[in-house]
Amino acid sequence: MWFAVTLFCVVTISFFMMRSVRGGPFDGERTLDPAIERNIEARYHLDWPLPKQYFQYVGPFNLDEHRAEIFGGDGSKVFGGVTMLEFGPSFKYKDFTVDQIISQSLPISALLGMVAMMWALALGVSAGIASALKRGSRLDLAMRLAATGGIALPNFVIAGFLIIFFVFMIPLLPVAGWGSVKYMLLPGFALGAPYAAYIARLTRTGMLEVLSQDHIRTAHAKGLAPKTVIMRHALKGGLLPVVSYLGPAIAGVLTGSLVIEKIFKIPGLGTHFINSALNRDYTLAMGVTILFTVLIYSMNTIVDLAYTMLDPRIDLEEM
Amino acid sequence: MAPFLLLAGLFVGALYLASSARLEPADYTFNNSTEVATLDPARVTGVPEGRIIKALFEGLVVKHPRTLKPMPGMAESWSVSEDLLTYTFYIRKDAKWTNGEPVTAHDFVYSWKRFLKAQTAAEYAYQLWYVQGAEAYTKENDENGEPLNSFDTVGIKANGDYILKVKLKSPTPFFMDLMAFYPMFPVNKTNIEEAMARWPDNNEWEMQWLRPENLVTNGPFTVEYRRVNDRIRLKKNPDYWDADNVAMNTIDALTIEQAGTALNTYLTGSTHMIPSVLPNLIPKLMPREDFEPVAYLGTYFYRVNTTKPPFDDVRVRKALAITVNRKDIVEKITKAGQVPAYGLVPPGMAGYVPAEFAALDPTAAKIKARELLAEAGYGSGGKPFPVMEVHYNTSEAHRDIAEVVAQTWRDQLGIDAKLQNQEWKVYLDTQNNLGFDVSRSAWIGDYPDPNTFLDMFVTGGENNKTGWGNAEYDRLITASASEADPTARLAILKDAEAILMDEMPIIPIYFYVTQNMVAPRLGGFYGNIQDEHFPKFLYWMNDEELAAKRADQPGAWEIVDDVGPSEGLYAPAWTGPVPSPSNN
Amino acid sequence: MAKNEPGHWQLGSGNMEKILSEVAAHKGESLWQDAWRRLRRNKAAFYSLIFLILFAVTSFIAPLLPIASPMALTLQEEPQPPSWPWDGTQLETQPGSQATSSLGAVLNNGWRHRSTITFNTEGDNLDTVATELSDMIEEVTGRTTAINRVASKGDKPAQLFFGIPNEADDTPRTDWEKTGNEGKVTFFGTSAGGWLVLDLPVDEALFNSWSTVVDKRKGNFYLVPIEGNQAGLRYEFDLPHPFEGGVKGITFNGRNLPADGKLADLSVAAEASDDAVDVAPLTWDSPEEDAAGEAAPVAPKGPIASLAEAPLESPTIHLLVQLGETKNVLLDGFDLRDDTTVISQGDSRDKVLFFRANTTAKEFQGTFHQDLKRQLDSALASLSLADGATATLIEVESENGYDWDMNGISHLMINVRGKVFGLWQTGNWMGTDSKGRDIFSRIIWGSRTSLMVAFWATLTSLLIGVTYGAFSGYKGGKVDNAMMRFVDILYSLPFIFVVIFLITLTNEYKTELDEFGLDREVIFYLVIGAIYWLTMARVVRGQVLSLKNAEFIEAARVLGASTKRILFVHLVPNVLSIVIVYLTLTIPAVMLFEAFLSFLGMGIEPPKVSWGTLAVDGTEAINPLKIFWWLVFFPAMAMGSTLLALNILGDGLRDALDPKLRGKD
Amino acid sequence: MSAPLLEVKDLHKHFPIGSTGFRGLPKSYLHAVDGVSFNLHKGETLGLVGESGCGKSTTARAVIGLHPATSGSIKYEGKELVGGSTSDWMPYRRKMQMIFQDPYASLDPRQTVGSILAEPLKVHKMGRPNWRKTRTMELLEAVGLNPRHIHRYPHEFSGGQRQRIGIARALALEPDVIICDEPVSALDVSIQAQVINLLQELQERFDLAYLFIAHDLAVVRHICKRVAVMYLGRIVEIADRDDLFADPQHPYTRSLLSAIPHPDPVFERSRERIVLQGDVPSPLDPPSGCSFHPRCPEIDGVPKDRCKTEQPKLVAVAGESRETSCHLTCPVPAR
Repeated sequence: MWFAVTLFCVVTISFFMMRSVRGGPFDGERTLDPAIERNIEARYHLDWPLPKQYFQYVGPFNLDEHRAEIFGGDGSKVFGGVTMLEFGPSFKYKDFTVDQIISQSLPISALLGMVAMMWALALGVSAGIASALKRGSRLDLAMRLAATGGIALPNFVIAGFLIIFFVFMIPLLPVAGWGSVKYMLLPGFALGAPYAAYIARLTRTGMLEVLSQDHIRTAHAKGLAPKTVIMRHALKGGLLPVVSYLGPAIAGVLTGSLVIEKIFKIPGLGTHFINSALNRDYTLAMGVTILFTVLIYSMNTIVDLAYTMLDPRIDLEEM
Repeated sequence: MAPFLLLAGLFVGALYLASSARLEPADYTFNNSTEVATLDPARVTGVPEGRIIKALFEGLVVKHPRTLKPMPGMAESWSVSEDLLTYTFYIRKDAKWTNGEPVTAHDFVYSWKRFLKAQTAAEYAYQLWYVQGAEAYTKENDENGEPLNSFDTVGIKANGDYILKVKLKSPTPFFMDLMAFYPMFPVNKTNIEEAMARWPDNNEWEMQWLRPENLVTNGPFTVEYRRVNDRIRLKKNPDYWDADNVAMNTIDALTIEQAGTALNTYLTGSTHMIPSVLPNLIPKLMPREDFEPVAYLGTYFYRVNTTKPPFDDVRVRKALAITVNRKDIVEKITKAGQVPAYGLVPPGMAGYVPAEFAALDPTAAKIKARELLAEAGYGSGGKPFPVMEVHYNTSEAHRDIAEVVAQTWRDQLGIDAKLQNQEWKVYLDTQNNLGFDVSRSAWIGDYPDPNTFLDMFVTGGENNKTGWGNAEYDRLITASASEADPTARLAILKDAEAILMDEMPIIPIYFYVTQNMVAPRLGGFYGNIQDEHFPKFLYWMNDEELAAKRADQPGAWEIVDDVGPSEGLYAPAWTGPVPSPSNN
Repeated sequence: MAKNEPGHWQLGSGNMEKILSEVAAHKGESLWQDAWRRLRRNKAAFYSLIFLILFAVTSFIAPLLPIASPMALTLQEEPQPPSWPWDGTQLETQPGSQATSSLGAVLNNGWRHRSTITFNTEGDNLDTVATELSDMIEEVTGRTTAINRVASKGDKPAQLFFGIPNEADDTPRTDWEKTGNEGKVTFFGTSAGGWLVLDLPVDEALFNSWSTVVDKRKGNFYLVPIEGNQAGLRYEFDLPHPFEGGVKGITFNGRNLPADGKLADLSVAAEASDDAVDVAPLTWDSPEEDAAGEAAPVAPKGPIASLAEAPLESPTIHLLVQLGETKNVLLDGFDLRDDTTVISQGDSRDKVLFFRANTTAKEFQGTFHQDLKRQLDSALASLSLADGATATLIEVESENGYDWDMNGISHLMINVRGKVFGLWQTGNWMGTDSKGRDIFSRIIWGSRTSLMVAFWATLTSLLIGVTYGAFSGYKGGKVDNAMMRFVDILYSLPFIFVVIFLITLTNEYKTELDEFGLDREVIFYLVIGAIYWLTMARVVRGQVLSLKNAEFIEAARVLGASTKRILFVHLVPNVLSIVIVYLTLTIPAVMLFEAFLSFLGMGIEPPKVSWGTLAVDGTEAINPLKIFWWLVFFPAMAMGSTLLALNILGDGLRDALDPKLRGKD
Repeated sequence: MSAPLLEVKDLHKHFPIGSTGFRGLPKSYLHAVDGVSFNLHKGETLGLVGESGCGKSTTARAVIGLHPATSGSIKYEGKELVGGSTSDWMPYRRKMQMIFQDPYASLDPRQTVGSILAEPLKVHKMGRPNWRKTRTMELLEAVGLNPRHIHRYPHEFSGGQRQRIGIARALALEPDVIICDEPVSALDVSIQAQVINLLQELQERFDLAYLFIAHDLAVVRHICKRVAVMYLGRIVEIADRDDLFADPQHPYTRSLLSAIPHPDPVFERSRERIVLQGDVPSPLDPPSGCSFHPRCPEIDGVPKDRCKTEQPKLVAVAGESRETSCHLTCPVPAR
């Protein structure tokens, strides 16, 4: 129920906000002849009053009585609207509907995101634990330096150096594109690096917090092996902040990979987030916004569930 | 641990899925810079779209890769009447659509009717308005958008299946260039009508007929595969009339927006042609044999808002215009050998002598400009010059030039010039609403004729965007359209340009050059003023030809790695003399 | 029982005062004192703190530092690597050398400049004095002034505002033309004193005069080699020779001749061009002219060839003259030494001051004022005023304007910089970008923007995010759900549209917002903050959820503590460690986000600079053909070291604030 | 007998599960406290015993207002508290205080002992800061801690000392009733005795009434005057300590008491112990009728229909100050 309300608010606010922003999808370097412009607008209903466009977009209504006469077809059904999961035709990529674009690029982004998150979790959690256990040691310092590097260096810089090193100096990996696993390693790493750094920091902090708590002392006192204490007791509590971070992080990885996608020329979703807005491709922008909302919402729900799993102090009923 | 295992499982599965479907590398891969808006020839405008459409469809003529002279395409031959008003095209009889239908004159009538009809919303429709009755056909519509005029009023007639007669409004010397221009390419009627019948709902046919599996083409290639923001894979069309002379079996058009990435792919050999490079690297690239900028039919200029004081004063505009140090800009910023512009029309139009204003050295320009400003009542003893904004859209190159220009005005004229950077669509909106003082602009010519630049600035023209208007100028542009004598016509256009440069609603900065990086072995790709490269002519040179080519080029040029098959891929027949059109 | 009456149970032994004083004596430290002590002992954190403070100070005093201009353009083909050795440069570096852009360039490109002369006079002499002063200025600057009288403004001392040139550049006339606003003089005065506001541009006339002088005097021209292989134009006047050095560049009929081309080239060119253009109808708009002669120094066409025998009646010849060793034209100018000559053309508009200056001046502004004061003083003293009245100069002040909206403190710092460092400035220790701007300077100036962004965004995310998240988590249930859904909604809105929307909105209400002191920059910062508090809220809420059922929170509730108290006394301090960590993570993210927005054209405008824009500029620096490493390395180092320090400090702070670690350092 | 200080009648506390219809779970309720009634008189100690999860702590939290009661009535000196707003509760916060089970979790780790103890005074705006400070130290002394330690943090104290701090905090407001939620169960046995003694000492000194929750019957026997036995959210038997321990009436009470080891090893060996079968049923889905019937040893595995269907009421046993709820042992309600 909350989800529907959230989605509705997002759709409504985004819709009207997009339309109120200056510039239109068909503005170009060359100004169009009025007769042509009128027809383009008619094709995409942009000549309608905004509320009518909104209802048409939300659907499922057919508010377009004359369309069939003009453009052919029987006009029985005009794009079904969001409620029918039809996001309409893209304004910019005229040969595709938004659904097609998303279904083409989402799996790619998901895969890339997964590679990135694997990198990030593997590097981040292990570095974080090591760093927390050897607190104050050189290892700790080195980890923290690396983590700071990961956060401070923009990922396009990291990507640039990776390319120079692994493509030009040691020709191991392909420079750009999408295909087999070896195409995913560099972009996955570059995309995951900042997240790895974040996760390392969060793990370290969480672990330190937990390690100083009494139940860990108790566990040690019970004579449990240090490894068991860490894996069974400390990790559970120590990863809480990481878990809460993972929700937005996964959504971010899926959708915020614009720069990496551009550098490695990956036909993913991230590009659409920015470009649809810049192109004023309203339908595509709405589509990715809705997708993002769903992602964020489901990720956060999963995080909440994971929270209760990891920390029994949180009552589900209170949430 | 369980979630981790689950994740790992998913991951492995996904990797497996991803590693399955893969494409073999194409014979020729190039960067098309951006995703194409559509494959429908009637509805495109952009250069990237043009690159694809030129491979998929073929118009009446194609252009010779080196000289850009029209060569037979769908038209085997053509003739022009004495009064230069009637063109007769003889369609070749061996041309076929990929669905097996022959290409006929009716296809052109159908396509052009569709093209001109306002409901198609062809942004380039005005390119065919040189044809009698065409403009009225597009513009005069009933309230439902249906044309008021019958298509019979338009001077496009099929005379039998294989003769197409086109009657023009007035002599149009560049009409044959237009015939090789991709929006004029024909589309298949059956293709569209079948789609309309199959997908009546949602007007889905508009997309469906362009799907790779449905699209019917008549050009040297067909679409094999398409993924948004990734690539278009083109496959050689075996039914193409000149298929024997098409070398490449597959072509990949990539959509790399990042110049750095494009360069990386080029340097690793995964692309063979990229259309732009990083400005910072141009000094490094200039000596290389694979980077050879040539003049391009485009002008980079600043629009001045002539409706807004103080820019309504021609002296102010002149003062601003003469102070800009174009030499510095082309040498230190754009760096690829761009030509400083003192007029609107780029050099290289046959027979046209551009009307330019006098270039002054910085000191002289400063003195002169200050005098002009003083005359206009600004500067010492006059009003203070208001704070002005230099408006540009987000892009590093534009920002660099704007910074230099603004600094010049600050230093030389004491004008407080600020920068105003806007995101592309907002920028266009600002420009259309004349919400700027001075705004960056550029114009790429559609055909090699001064008219493509000059008709922009007629009073109230859609692309004028300066608020400027001049009756004499309008008269000259109109007069040039009906002038049959080419020399006289160009003289008229020159007079018009002279008015423009006298009134200065625009400040020309430089003329473009092409910035293609082309694999040395790639044949059939010549730098030309329209940067026009028909894919049907492309081939790979074999070692001897490459060696011969290198022997010809200046010794100072750096030899670079020559990717591509060393045995070459077809030496084409068209390298001989250009077949001259029969001109009775 | 009265409501707030203290307890009436008899507890304890009753000698608590004594113990209290005893305890107070050995109380040790408060949490904060203790934290500070422990922070100080934690070397890494302490040094990080010092580093950050130093850095913030450096960023604040950027105008004071003798660094190159962050925005003066010196166009060059490629970015230049760091210059070694790392010594400073002086203003006198040869023109055209890419090594530096001078302080002069800083000033030329940014700072403008106005001075005020305050003086007092008695009797009805204000008019005389003002006229005299303006004449004086006219004389030394070659400017014409016009005085408008305006009604009195009371008995304040008279003030004379006028523009002055900054200092001499290697092209001496440029600075003269740079300054000032309008040739408008406003005069407020009474017999007892008043205001004289004289606001004049110090531009244009000099150059015009040059041409006029040359034109009218009709000196003899000939080409000579100057200093080895430099070609120049010498001329003879029947006036005292006003300058030494050489001709830097000449303009002949509006055509630039190469200023530093080799003589050989010129003569070759002269011989080669038999088809010399006839000089007769030499006008500005000569149609034969084009840029070709300028662009290609090896093949200059006619005019150069004809230069040697250029007829004297050639209408316009403009000379740009290099003043030898000139360092500070003004200083010498005001000294009015023997070798400085004023050439007067009779027409006041053409008054020109020619300088010959051999001294190397150290100061440019401070001394200038002193000198000016002295000059004006003596000018006033020499006036013969009616009724034995006197006119005394009170103060000469200078005021700077800057293209960046700089506040008074920055102006002050600029002035101090001039006094302390004179014309000295650092070299390009970190290289330059492709437009010749010093990376070092850009990093320092850029830190101002970036730190501001970080500060505002952090503040917003702290204030809103922590409060919102803690409240939502603590309240739980429906409230929490609704509040978190609101966050979700905000989080899901496409931020580009939000940003464009807000920017459009703020542009529309620009004037209204200005009244509240909110300019676009501040709004920009707030927009970023508004995006970043969302994550903070979620994180804090998650922590609070796990804390709120802890017994100590229940205990507080049993005591009747208010929600506010529970939130801020119990919950927030206990989530502080995670908040601090998140902040240290947010700051870099915010900085990069600023870069991203700038990249999309929604951020700060050039010539302002931020670390984000530096990072974006560095994107192209890494490529397989040539790595301009300094464009990436130094900005990344600056950012990295700052963030590392922030992280270490954050960790240290967290440890220091954790009572469990108390005494266990 | 004087009017009770605290009067709890038919207290219910239900926790909704899947309260918002969240993630499609059906809406259901956990009946943590299901009709609890008892009285507490001034100076008296009422013990509340039962297995973990039987609703003892929830009862305590409902009585003190931490979990607002779902229904029923809590009267303090005749004033109804259920349904009262925060400000309604405020005066009674000074009358009723609570000591928590876990001395490690009940003290804010980021506050000094001084500020922990001063907090109640501050919240209720009692006294001036200086007075508060000395009061804090007096409180520390009163619970047997060194008043010099007010600047220390909780983690610097041992468990027993921390619990003393918790007691001092409860005392700060000079309450009449203190609810002790298993105050010693987290402590070592040796410390337990000290804390119990301290509680008794304080009770005498300040005439406190304790609602003493424990699962350790020995402790209850030691400190309580009256004892209530809870099973699955209900009180099954409530009686004076001596009566209860001497002659438990409810089968559950009997089984509980039989678990107390006897100090005499001979007796201990021969003693009959009642071992309950099965687990405690889920409070989400309590058995019908008498909630104890599935485990009741008295009915020999053949539950009477009445036990299965009818919920027994808590009825006073004739002649005793005892109430019990069992169809078997108390078939005739005393009237």
